[in-house]
Amino acid sequence: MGSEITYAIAAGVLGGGVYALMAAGLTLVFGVLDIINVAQGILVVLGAYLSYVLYRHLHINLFVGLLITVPAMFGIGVVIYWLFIRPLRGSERTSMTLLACFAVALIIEGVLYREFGSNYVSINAPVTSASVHVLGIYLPDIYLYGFGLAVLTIVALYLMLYRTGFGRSVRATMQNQTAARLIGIDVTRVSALTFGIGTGVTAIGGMVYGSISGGFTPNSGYDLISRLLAIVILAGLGSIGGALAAAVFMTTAEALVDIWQPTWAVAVFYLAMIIILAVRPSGLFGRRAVRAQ
Amino acid sequence: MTAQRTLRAAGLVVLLAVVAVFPLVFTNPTATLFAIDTLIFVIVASAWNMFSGFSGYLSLGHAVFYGTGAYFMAVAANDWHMNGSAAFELLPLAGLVAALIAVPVGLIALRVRRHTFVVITIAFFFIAQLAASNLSVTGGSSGLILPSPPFASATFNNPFYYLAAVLAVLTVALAWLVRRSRYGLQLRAIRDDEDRAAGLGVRTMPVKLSALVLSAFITGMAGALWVYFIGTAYPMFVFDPLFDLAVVLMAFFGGLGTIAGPVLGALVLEPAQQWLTLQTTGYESEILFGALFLVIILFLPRGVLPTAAEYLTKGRAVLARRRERPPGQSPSELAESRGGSSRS
Amino acid sequence: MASHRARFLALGMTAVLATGVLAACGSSGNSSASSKKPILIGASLSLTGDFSADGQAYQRGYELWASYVNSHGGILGRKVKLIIKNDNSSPTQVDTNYTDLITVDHVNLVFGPFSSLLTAPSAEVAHRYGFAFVEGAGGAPIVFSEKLPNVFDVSLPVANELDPFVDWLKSLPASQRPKTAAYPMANDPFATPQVQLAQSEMQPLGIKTVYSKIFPEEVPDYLPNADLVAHANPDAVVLGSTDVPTVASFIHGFEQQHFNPKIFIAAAGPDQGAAFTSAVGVANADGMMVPDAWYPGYPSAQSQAMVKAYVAKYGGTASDVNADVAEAYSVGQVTEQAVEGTHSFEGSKLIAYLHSGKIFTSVQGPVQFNHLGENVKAIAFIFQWQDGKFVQVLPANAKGSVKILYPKPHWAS
Amino acid sequence: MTAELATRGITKSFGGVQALAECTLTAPSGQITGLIGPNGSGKTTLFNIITGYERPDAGQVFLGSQEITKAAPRRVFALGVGRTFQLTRIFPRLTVLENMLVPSGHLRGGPAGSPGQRNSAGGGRGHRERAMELLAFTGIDGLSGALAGTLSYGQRKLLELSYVLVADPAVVLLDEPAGGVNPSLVNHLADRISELNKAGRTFLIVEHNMDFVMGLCHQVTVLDYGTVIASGPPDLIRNDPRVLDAYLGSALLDAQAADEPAVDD
Repeated sequence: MGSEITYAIAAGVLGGGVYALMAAGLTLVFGVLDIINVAQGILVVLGAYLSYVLYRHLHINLFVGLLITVPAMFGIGVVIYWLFIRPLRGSERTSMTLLACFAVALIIEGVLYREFGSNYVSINAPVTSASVHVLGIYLPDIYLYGFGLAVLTIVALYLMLYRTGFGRSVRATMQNQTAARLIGIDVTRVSALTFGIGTGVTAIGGMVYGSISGGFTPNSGYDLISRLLAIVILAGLGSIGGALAAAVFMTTAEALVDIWQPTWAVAVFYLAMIIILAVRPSGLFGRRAVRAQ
Repeated sequence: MTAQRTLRAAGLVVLLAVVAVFPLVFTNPTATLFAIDTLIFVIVASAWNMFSGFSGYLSLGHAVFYGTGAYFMAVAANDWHMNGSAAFELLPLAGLVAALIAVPVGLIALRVRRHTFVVITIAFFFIAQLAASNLSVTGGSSGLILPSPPFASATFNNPFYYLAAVLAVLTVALAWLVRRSRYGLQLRAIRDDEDRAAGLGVRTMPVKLSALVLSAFITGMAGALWVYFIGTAYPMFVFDPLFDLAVVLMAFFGGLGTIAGPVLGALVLEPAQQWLTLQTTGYESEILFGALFLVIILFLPRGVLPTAAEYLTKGRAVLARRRERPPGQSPSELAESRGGSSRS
Repeated sequence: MASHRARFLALGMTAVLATGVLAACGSSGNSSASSKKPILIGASLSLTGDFSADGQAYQRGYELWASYVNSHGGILGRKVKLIIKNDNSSPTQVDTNYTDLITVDHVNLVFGPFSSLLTAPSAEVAHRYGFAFVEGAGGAPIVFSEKLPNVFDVSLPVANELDPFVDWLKSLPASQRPKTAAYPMANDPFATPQVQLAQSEMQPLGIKTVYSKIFPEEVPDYLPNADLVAHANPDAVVLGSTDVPTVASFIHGFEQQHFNPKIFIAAAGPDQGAAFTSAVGVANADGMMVPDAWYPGYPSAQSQAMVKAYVAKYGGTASDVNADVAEAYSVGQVTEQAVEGTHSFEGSKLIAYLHSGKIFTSVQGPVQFNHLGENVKAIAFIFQWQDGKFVQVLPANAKGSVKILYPKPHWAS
Repeated sequence: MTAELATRGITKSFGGVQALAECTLTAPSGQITGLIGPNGSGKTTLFNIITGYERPDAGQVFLGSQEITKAAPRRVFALGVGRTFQLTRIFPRLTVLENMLVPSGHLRGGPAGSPGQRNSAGGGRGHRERAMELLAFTGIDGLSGALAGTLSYGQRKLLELSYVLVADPAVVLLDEPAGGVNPSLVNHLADRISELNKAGRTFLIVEHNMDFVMGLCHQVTVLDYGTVIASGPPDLIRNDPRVLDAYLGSALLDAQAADEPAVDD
């Protein structure tokens, strides 16, 4: 049993890294723009398809391919924001952006169906089968890469947010859009770029997702989105590092329950979130969401 | 004003009459089937709106209540051997079970707001779906088959139709009563500024929770009616995440927080989507659906009815301002008036 | 998950389509100037949504059958015309579609949809209007639990799919049998029953169960589950999978854990031809087994002709032909024989005839229905990947079977 | 009807920033007390603490002899302390009249026997009449059917004042009632406040408009860095060197400094 637990913890921690990577863009967009991007699931799948095309058809290394997919997805993100999110204002903005993102997800899904059909496709690169032997257990390479990329992405986002002028604009926008506008920040531009960056880093998550999943279809985004949302909400408003901790916590809890009762393991994932939020409504690492006035 | 009211009353009577004679005129079962599905969505969209539209708490987990009602119906009809009109007597009970589920859900979820609330309702949804596919009482992933109602095939749909119609009328009437009551006012005040409402003496938690429970009760009944009509209960169909998005979209299309909005949304969108699925065969439909969503969201952001009503009220307000004595100020004010910014 | 996905749209689109449909209606009136009106056959299939991959394969099967029949004089001298409606994998829509087909399009016959989940509600509608309901994809126990008299499933009942595999284990000398087995199962009405049945029959053979758990469907990866199975280190793995990704995930997980079972049989996935080998690699496919009632190399003249027609019409190679196509094709064949046998389209006559115990032929082999409408003559086969080819290995004495590869070779990488 | 509002030693800090330090002040019964101070001196935070929207780290709040330190906003309101917000918090998607019907007009535990106090649980005719009376009093009854969100800034201030009065509070806290409002409306507002005060209500008013404060208030208290630095009649305060220091130091003498940031911390 002891060894099973070791395996579960290893799988949970590494899996958490992969989820955090997929959720990084969602967290950024959520924190800065106050948008629930329900298209995140399909964006991950889109990233996976892009990596699939580059790897299987153009024979470009998965990691090298990111040099193409990340900028491409960045562009897609900026366009999505500019065309469909930017015009939405007013009191129902929360719900409107949610529906707009859903509509965008439908369109992307439809386009993917058109291009790739409804059959499963798989990346199946050698990296998906390899593993390293550490302290008596095998750790799969692809998850290690995923975890590493998650940490790198998070560090990069932190550096961007806290060490650059652009980051200062983003943080100002995050705290108070009106005030940011007053001090001369082009909030729309900052928002579009943030959405673009969020979508761009999702390409990395997509590559890893495409590699660990045995196969995916345009429909696969639906299985991802609720988990990604749960992670982001549990972490708390816009806490990118918190998303990693929240993801690791949830996937580890899930993997541990998996030893005993796999069917209910998924429920643990959501139950943990509900219980924690009932006690701590702002999430594990969130600032207080409600400010006086 | 009275002419308008008479007109409105006349319209209502005509509408009710149309609802009443519909199956007699359109005897084809496909027509009544469309009508039943549509009425079920009228019920659910109105019930959803009664909570989410009024209070501003966007629930994406109403399928929990729909599914709870449906599974209660499936289990009870089988275990208690109730069929035909006797099975219809189970509907209020199904609603009650759904309402009971809504109490703990609400007590937990209503402690948080906005996005967090949305995601918590999604989480509840997945737990419910998982429970349905794992528990033995729900038949697990194999689902349950309900006894087939002993109605003649030519008029098979009619009992379902009339029941759905009655429920729909009652739900809309209830929504109307709630909206014009002080209780409804408090719900809408919560939507605009919950803390301020609390600061003005509104007991926010009981108000929100009771609205959720009421909404769940109706949604549960609708789910029970639907599952009896369909005849089978599978976890993935009964707890369908896109059901929630469908309902939200209907309410939005017609106008969130209004009475007629969700009704209009259901009346237009449910038949349109069913009919369209019949006509299209490819994925182009998905792209078109998404594009049309966006068109609605971008160009009718407040829904069909409020957009129209907004112009009316604005016109009236302008008139009123001109007519009435200005409250001791010149027409030009220092600060501009900007509507609709709700802070949190 | 995606049943309502393609919901809602605005009036503009409705109007555009309405115009198109009206135009179509206007032109369809004068279509059949030939001597007799065509036979209308209606079916609802999931062309979009969760079941769309299978739904589309079914559509091809139905269409292949129809064009075969029409090029051979039709049924009772009348041409066949298919009306296929999309149900978007939704039970509400499937109800609407069959009602619409029967009461508006006035079809003469109906064929089943894809998936047991949709078969149960639609069989009910067909029953309401007295139609015989021949289907190929409603093999889950729940479809028959309602005991509707009009349901006939031409395919193999799913619970028995692993029978030849269990029989083969029985035939092995005790020393050669696997000592231990693991049974990971997806929570699914098709996958779970057959694996559970196999488990209950394998345990008395002295094969110790070291892992038997149901895991949820539709989770993005199965790493923890694969790790746990690998950790239990069984000789045989009987995986209750529903699709390629599940199997591929387990294979990747096993590879990562350097775990090599002697037997690895999966309920579904390895039967998906190129989709499977592309997901796991041709070398890793070696030795993987899967039960099925049909495969493109099935040695019957009818079947070979169908495969040829498929490749001619849709392109690709024989190995691209999905078993769904054969199931759908068989539905057409059995219905055709029943209509020819009764000289009638009347539901009650067809139902009586189908229940009469007569043996029908199909591309999947013989078909005979019991009182529940299950095909008792259906033969289960076990197939295996050997050197990049998908071959029939069990039952060992069946026509076309080659020698089973046992134990399974190690993973390639 | 009237009551004295007092704080004693209120201390509050936000993430290391001291907003209030040992803040002790009194709004004497039946008087209008002005609360002034440079931006960020803690005025709004003090209001939030008095009305229960925030909790103090230390100190007490008294309404008459009753301690209301950690009472929830709803309770504070029910006890007879009404307030408005610096950026008005009306309900934008309700009509003006509907806004008036949101507050419960029922005072529990408040001073008894106040005129105009009536039971309004059902939002019935009586409640509605009283609402219209109050709207007429503040002068926006002509807008009763308009959506509150369409009102001008000044009209919103009047609306907020109106619905606070629904509950007939003994003490009214106004957060910058004149900020961003045009001069003629400011006078109108001052008249109304005066009238209400004459009927016996206690007022505590945060305001930057010095003419408004000096003209209206009986007492003025000055806050700087979260502490009371001066208190007394307007004439005295006007010439207090400490007050001048505080204001000059912050370079914010402009009495019309309307766009103070939303968050006081």
